[in-house]
Amino acid sequence: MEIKLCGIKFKNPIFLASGIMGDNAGALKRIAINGAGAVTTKSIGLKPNMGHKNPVIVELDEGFLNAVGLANPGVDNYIEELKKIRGFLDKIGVRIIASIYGKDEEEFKEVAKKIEPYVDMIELNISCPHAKGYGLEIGQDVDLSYNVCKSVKSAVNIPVFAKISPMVNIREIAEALCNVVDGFTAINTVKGMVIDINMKKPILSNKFGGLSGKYIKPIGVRVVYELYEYKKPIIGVGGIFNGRDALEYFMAGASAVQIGSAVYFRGYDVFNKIYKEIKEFLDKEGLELKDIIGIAHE
Amino acid sequence: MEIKLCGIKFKNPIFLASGIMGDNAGALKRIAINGAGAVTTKSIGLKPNMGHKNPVIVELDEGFLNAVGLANPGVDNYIEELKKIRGFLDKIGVRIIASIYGKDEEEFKEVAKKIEPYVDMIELNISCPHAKGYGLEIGQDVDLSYNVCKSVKSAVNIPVFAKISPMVNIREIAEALCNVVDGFTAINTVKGMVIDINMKKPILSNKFGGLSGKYIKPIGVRVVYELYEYKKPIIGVGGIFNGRDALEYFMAGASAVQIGSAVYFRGYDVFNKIYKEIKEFLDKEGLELKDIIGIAHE
Amino acid sequence: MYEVCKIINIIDETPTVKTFVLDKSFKFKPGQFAMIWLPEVNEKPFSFASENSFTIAKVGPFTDKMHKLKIGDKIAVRGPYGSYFKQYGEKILAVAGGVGAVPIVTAVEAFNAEITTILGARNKDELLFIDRFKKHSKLLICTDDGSLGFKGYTTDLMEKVLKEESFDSIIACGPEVMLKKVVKIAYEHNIPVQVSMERYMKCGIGVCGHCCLDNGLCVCKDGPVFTGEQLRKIIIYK
Amino acid sequence: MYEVCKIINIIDETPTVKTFVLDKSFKFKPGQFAMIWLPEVNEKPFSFASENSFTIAKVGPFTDKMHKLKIGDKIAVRGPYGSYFKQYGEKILAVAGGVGAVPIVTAVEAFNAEITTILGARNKDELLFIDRFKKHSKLLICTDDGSLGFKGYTTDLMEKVLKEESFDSIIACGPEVMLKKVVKIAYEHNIPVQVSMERYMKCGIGVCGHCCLDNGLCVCKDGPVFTGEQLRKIIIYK
Repeated sequence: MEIKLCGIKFKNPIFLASGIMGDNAGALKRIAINGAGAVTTKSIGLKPNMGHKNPVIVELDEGFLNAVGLANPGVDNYIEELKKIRGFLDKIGVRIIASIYGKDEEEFKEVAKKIEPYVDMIELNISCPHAKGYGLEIGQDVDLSYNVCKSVKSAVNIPVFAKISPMVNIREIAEALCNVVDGFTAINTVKGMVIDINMKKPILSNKFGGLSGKYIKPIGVRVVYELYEYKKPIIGVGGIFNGRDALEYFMAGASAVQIGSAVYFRGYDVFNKIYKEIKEFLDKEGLELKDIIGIAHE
Repeated sequence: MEIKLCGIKFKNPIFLASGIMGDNAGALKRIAINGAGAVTTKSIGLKPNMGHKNPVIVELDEGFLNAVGLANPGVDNYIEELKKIRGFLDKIGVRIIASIYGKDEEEFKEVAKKIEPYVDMIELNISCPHAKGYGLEIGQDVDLSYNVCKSVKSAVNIPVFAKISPMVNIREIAEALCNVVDGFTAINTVKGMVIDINMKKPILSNKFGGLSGKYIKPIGVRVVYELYEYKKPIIGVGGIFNGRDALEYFMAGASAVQIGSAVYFRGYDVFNKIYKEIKEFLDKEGLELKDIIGIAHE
Repeated sequence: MYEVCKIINIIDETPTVKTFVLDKSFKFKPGQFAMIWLPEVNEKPFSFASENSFTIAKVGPFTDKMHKLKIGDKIAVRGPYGSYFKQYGEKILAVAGGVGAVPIVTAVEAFNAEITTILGARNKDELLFIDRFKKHSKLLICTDDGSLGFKGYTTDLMEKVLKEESFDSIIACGPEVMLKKVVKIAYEHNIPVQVSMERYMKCGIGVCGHCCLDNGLCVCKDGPVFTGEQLRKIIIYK
Repeated sequence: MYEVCKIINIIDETPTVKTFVLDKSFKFKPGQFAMIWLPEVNEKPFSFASENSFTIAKVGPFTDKMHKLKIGDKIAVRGPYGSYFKQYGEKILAVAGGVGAVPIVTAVEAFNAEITTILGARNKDELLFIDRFKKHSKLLICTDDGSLGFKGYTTDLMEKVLKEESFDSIIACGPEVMLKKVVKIAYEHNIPVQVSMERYMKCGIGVCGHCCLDNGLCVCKDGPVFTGEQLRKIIIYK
């Protein structure tokens, strides 16, 4: 199931999503040896960021609500983490996608330029729903999103994907960005809230957070289906727990998928499991992965 | 648990949501005798509407994806249905909320004026995500939404609530509407898609549909929490399956709740069940309903 | 949710009715139905004709498409749904009109009882499942044009039979006018009756309320098989 | 998800350590922890001190707030989480430094074995659970300032003890420098060892990766109790 995205080979199309086990070298390495075709870093910014206070996550039956608030050690420190594992990941053929964020195009560009030598692709986080002044606050502004993408794209030579929120007008943002980015990652989490009825308070210290897991799969499939008409490669993400979920995303138009919450619900080896489930389906149908990408549009 | 909304008494705050068992008099009556404080009609338009072809609904583990497409017999025929049960519902103290839709302010107004004598409240559907030219296509346009609300409000003397989509900028729409409507209902379903991987097609004939049920509860609670600051009564709806879910909505700021998907998952008597669950919690805590409305904001 | 099935055989039952045999079996109870989805066409409810077949009359655009399917084609099926025929007593009268024979034949085959079947159709070419009925019951045939058996409606023959013989219970499926009459006759003879109703269905699972009867019962979920008790008020005193 | 608990008793263990007794019990295993949430303050991991109590040292803003709570106040608890101390062998050496005594005392109480406990603290006032340790083990005390028992670190006393006596396994909890030394000493004596680690945790359930060690193990999910085998590579050869 080897694939090529923007000229880059991936040993398989099942990647780690940003925000899960991406805090440091040890975590990324563990995912890499569990069969992921690529690992995506936590979203990295210019300076170290403490993020929000705890609680930053609410466990739900089949997903999470989280508001980590873009906590990260800053690009310079994170590069030290990447240096520890870059060689090993190269050796076992696992690609690294850097998720990055910034407050404006300048900050995005600076982070992108710094991190470029250590990664294979860049994913622009213009869709995180729980960080003031970042993420979705940029993604909701089509012009600002365009400027960020254009500025990063002009600064680096590796592929640049924009990560899209399901809470924006997909047509508007896709039309604006499709001529400037190399592809889309969809979707980021959906803004939500969980209240503890005994404490009578929102659980997250940030009150609002991003909903992930099984809850958002139909939303993600819909966004990928909508994005497919813009003829750019798409990485599908949102509630993929098993091979069937991944296949829905492929048929909607995704060329690869990212796994997040399911790492918790099915274990760190979820990548191998999903790989096997997809392969079984394709073998049974006598099809190859490329045959089904976007097939639901026919 | 009697409540008052805009001067109207309801015997309890647990209502039927629009779109479930609201197609005709028989269905509404069945819900009424199962303990609902009010029943909300299917969304009614000026003319009969066949809606979309089947499949119009996808059963999910804990919710639905539906694209009925505003199917309804038209306001004149529907009034005949209401006449059959109005007297009985009055006698057992169950209120009727008319959900209505139209293509513009004129159509909304006409439907509202016709149906006003047969109902207690009007809910404006400016949020249905699966009908071309209606619903969310109006709700995404703040000016058009404002005109619709203003025009209906000026034409009728009963309370008018606007039903809000979670897919719009809540601050924008709430600021525009809060001085013209009597309250908000939140949320409508979230636009999604389910693909049958064996058939390799979206299941719904309309391809896209509205996601309901447990999946969207954290999104609904979030929107109610955001709307609460505009100081209008709110009817909370979206994934309320049990008393705990309802309590989250009350604490986020809802004065009443509507039940949709749970009618299927817990049976037609879900209204009585949820009533009992809320009451048990309040009794245990020594509180009344009014004490907890919006308490998560404190 | 859907079971995607391959058509492995197609049987021409009558000039307007075909049976589609599938490669997958469903554990259904007699009278239950499934929703059959043809992508880009529509989705409609059909009674099971056996654990792996549906018998379908050509009556509109959807069934036209069904009749054009070939062996090897795929359909998507969800179900079984709905209520079913229960065996009340040892001696049962089954009344089947037109394609109403489909759920009835499955009940006749499933019951462990002495059964008399009244099978009616417009003419002899449209009679369904004669062999299956004969194998499991005493079969009385009637046709509107008298081309085979008794000339007249199933309900006419039913009244005649009930004058001569008594039954513990009655089951019936057919056009709605026939069913109303069956319920009325059964009531007059004080015999418990179950009938399978038909309605245009949208969700098929009791959610949308589209197929609700005036008493609030959903044909898709509370039905399609109702007892005379459930229907008498709305059918007879309406 | 959270269990909201009322504080029914508060015990001053030392000048800087309090035990909070709750109205609810948790089925924990020795060494497991829970996340304690104080709304509008923060949420932090704490080892269970018993099925219904947590023993907490005042070390920062969150524990300051905890220490200000009164009987009748409520806290929200989620857990138990993480790995736990397993009993290897019949003769066990337990090494507890400072508030590291909390998970160790629950293991000493839970094990069915001959146990020697080395309990250390800065000075005699900071020694925890002397009675509980005495009741279930042979207790050896040491203090940094010599105000009670052996003068010196727990690991100094540990080396002394191991010269005179042999053990089937070792368990330990305390400051990280102490733990590293415990693992090293155990390795030199070829004795299996388990230690409970501490890290700043965010999610507490192995998702965010924040508390991952260099080998990819999460302190919150794979730990907090690790075997010497799991740690030796990153602790000793780092």
